[in-house]
Amino acid sequence: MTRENVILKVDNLTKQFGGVIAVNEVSFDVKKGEIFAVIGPNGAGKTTLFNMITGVLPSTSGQVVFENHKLTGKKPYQIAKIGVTRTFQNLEVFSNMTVIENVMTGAHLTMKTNLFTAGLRLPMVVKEERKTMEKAMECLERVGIAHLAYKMSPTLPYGSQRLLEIARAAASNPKLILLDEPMAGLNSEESRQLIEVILKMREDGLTFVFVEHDMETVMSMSDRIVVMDNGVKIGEGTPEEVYQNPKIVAAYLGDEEEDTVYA
Amino acid sequence: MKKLWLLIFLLISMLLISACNSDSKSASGSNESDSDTIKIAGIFSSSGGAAPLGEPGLETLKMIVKKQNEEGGINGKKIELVTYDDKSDQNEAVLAMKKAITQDKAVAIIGGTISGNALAMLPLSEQNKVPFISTASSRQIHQKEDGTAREWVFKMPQDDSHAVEKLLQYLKEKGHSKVAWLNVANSFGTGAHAEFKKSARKYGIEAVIEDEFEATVKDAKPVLTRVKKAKPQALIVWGTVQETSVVIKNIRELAIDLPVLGSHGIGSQQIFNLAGDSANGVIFPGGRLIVADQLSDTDPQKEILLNYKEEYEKEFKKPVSLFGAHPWDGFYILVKALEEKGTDRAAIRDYLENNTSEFVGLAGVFSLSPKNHNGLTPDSLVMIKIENGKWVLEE
Amino acid sequence: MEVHSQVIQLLFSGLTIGSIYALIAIGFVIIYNVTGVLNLAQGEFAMFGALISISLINAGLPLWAAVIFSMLIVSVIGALFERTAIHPARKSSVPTLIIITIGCSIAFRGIAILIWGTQPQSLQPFTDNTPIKFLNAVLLPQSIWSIGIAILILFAMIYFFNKTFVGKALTACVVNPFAARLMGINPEKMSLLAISASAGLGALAGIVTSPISGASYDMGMMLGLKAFVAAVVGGLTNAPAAIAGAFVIGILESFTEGLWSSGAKDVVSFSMLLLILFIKPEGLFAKASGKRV
Amino acid sequence: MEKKDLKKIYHNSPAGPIIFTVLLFLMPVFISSNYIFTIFIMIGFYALVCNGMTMLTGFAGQISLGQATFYGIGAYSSAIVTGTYGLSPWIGMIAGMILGALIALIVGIPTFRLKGHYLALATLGFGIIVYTSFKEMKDLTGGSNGFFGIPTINLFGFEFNNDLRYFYLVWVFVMIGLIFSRNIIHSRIGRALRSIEGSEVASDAVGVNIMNYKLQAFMLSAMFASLSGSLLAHYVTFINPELFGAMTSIYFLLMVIIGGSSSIWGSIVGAATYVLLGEILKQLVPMFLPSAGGEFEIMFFGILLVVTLIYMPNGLYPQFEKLFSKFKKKKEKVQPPLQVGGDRVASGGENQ
Repeated sequence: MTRENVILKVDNLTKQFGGVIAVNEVSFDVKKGEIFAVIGPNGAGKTTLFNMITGVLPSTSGQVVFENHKLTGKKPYQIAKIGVTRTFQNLEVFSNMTVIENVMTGAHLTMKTNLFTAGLRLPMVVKEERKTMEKAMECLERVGIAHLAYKMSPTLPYGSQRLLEIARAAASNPKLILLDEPMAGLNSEESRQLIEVILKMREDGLTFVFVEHDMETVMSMSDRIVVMDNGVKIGEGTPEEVYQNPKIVAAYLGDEEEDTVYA
Repeated sequence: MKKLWLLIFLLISMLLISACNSDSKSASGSNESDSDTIKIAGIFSSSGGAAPLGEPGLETLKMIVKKQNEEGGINGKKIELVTYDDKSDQNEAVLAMKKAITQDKAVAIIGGTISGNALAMLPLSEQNKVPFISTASSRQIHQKEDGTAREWVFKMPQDDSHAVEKLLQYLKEKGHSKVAWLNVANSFGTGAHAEFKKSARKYGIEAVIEDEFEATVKDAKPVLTRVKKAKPQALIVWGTVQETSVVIKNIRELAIDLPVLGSHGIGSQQIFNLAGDSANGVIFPGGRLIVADQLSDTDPQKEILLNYKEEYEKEFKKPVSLFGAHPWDGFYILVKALEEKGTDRAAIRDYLENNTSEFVGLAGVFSLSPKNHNGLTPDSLVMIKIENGKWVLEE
Repeated sequence: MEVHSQVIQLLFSGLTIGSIYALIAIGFVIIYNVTGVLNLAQGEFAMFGALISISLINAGLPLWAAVIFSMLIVSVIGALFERTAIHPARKSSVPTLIIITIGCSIAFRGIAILIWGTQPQSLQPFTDNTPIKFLNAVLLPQSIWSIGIAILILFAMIYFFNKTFVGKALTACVVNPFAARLMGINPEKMSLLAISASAGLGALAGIVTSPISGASYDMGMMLGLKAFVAAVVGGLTNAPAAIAGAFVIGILESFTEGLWSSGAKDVVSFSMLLLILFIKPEGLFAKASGKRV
Repeated sequence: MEKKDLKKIYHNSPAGPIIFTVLLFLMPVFISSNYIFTIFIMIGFYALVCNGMTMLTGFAGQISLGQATFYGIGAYSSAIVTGTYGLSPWIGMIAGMILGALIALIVGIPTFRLKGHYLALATLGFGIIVYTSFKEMKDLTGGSNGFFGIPTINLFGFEFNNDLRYFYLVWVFVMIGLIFSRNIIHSRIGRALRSIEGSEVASDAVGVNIMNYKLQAFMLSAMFASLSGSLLAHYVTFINPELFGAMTSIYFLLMVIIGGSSSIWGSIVGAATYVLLGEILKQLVPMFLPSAGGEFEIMFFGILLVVTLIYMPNGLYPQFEKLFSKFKKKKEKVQPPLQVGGDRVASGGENQ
């Protein structure tokens, strides 16, 4: 693992809620162009970890460095500016907008219009709007829902809304996208479509970190995996390595997959 | 959906109809034949916060217009009275004024119950050159900043300065040179306060403490503790009925044993209900109306005061109020002008200004001039004392 | 007047005003805690209470009966208010609900004008109102009534929420509506109960005030706003904190007026509101663990 | 594809607004009643204030209970600049707008730091403080006596001294204001504002500085209100603090809600409904209830407000839009209701 390749460095990140330690000194590195997964049973602290990386939650100690920028202590919108954006587990599309507007909002940071130029609708504003619109269309095409561009976003099926969130995240020209349980609630056809989209976008140079507990997806898609349990990192490696690590299998399968295995 | 359209259509057409026909609650019946009637508009705050002041005014005006018409109108023409309620709201007052001038084409306008409204209305009368006889009291209404008279505006009630000066005269006679001044924090109070500051020195009177209380005052004892500390010889409480009652009650409760003087704004029966026994001994400058029966027979106003009182009380079954008197004065001053000059607004204005002298009205004896569009003096007021639910002339 | 007697006098005035704010503020807090609604129509309940009791007394009822009946009537008004305005919109956002209560408050005022007109009315003091001298300052029996009732209600509240089943049920609804429902407590019924009870308390505040400052259709707004300031300053999450806040505001206003200027009174109390909102939004006396806000 | 596509998102067919504008501006040809003009001028003043508030309430999801403060700041700025110092009304207007925006900034910064519905409470308190200041700063404002002698507006020697002229002046401002707002909504800024309402966490994640945008919307609304106040001052030429009290703020909010805060056109609908309904009630109610006195019509407004919020949370404007689209066979585009902040904020507040 060469140092130059590391794009995101999570260093001893810890979160304490009152007396409970939700995430305990977790460290890992993500390399450029990687699809990196964080797995673990419910309550392992995955989402908390995510929220700390994206600035939604302040961390108790430790730090996150993205390229040369320290993310710790920054607000989500500042982190987005640096090039890290995310999707949400419980879908957070802008329900008061059309699909294309959602994606254009995603391109917020790539635009310059301010209150007054917008109000006066100067020619540069119109030009920028057109450019953004084209770009938003491209993003929609990439995820394959361009035909739904002018629908109000809540009218879309669940799977398409997820794709929309990814298109929206991609519109800001990020370097890294964090996906919070992207497969939750999707049927197998939709999952397949989503995996395709992510793999395609990785080819365009994007890096992905995602939290997931759908093992199939994780194994088929990710390059490397970090496994968490009870707030602690219990292992790291390629899917094969993780599968072969008895400690991980015990912790993970023992907790999470128990029902499914014995049902 | 059709219903909504229909509703909107209905509402708009109603508005247009009402706008075009104007809300003419005419005292006489005739409507369209302009030449047969003389149109006068009355704009009063017959509702809202100033309703206790505006309502008697409106009632009086309606009553005397009816009477005048029954007696043959003016030179054979009936008077058509159009009335509006400004709801004690400045915007409403401006709208009503506009309607009266442009839709009703009233020859003259009487009203503007409170100073704020009258002040908002008068630019319209100046612009449109319509005589406006105000029944609100601020001096600014008839006088510009530089002291000259506003061309088209006349004002019937005494100036604040008249009431304040009458009060100061009284204090001087009684030898109270150190007084406490409290006024309500609205235009009624602050206007008088300015007059007080201007004239007090002239009468050798000094305020040892000056402060305000709110119109919604609940407990004035905190202010009064400071008043008590300043050790004045008399206490002036300048407000209208409701807030003055609270303050007077508090004065009695704190056992501040000093002469209490009020404003001309408390000359209403309500003070007896609201302040009860606390009001006993309060002295204020007021119009002669409420003590008409106590006036000496030589008083030129006595007869008309008693007549008005009798008529009003017979018609409306309630005691007269000073605020009803101002439209009376305005109307009869106007009637004289209409009799002489017909309906030419400019001629009416000139007549009002130049030919009204020694007019004996309810509020006092008016002598208007190009310089003075009020024409009253402090002597149009008398000092009145409250004693056990009665007004007593204090001389 | 000596300085210390002036201070005592100001304290008495502050406590009197504070006790009136307190009675209304309790209503705020109960409604806020049970339903999450900031009820800006709370002051209008006081107005209704005052005017209805005056009408009843003028109709010949004795004082105690008038007080009880007007509290009952206002509670019914409160219940109607809950059923027709709050309940149908209970799923709306918080600001929507706030605006609904504003709408109701102006509608209430309109209704009051239609019934009682705009003339102010007054009520005789509950008992003989000869001032009581205390260290050169005076205290009115009516003030004692007012302060006493506020303190009584304070203890009643503490007892009610900690010792009675309904009180505990109300608290449960605040802490966890879902669990409350599982335990057979119906939060919707609790909302109805909370709002009518607050309306009744508001009415009592209005009745106590009217011998002091008279009653009129527009008295509710300022009373309601001040009580609201008091509740926020003390802490919206619990009644004792709000009552403490009410006395703080009352005393603050009285001292501002007595030592500085009456014009500054409103400025001081509303500045206090802003200050608290910005610096300690959970209120001066609320425990930091307060769930709401 | 490019040109057409932008229109596809914001299919703002200009037909409706143009017809409205033409009809409005031609109105004086058919009607020459100063009373009607005055009513429309009033509607214009209110529409301008509501326009700014719509941006704040409908698009940034914040509620102001103190908009009359800024209305008053505009009016007094104009009064003092022109009346006391004799400067041009246009300077007064601009000074008022700048002052309004600055004050909004000062109130906004601490307020927007907090989550939830604090703006409503802070503006309520602040409104009363400013109202009291108007009354107390007697040297500057004339106190409760009011400020007298504000000159009329003069543009290159053309006096706006009668109702007809002022009607045009006000409505030109209203139209410019509407176009300005519409442009903002159909741009990056508008999307950023609406995204806050749509989902605050997602908005944050795509890089929208939420506090900054709420602040901008608040400042903009303050400037609109201030401008309207300036126009009012020059129209009535006399102002006093009573015009800018808490009730006025509440009426503004009422207009915005009744008109519908999801579209800027709602501001005109709301203002017109308020003024016209008020006029009609004034005529009608005394016919049925002769004893009714006072501002009894607030009862109807209060009920209307509550009914609107419960049964028509989008306000009246979408109803108009539906009617219009019946004729024009427009695409479906009804904005979701006034889901102002509240719930969303709560669900997004994971860090509490």
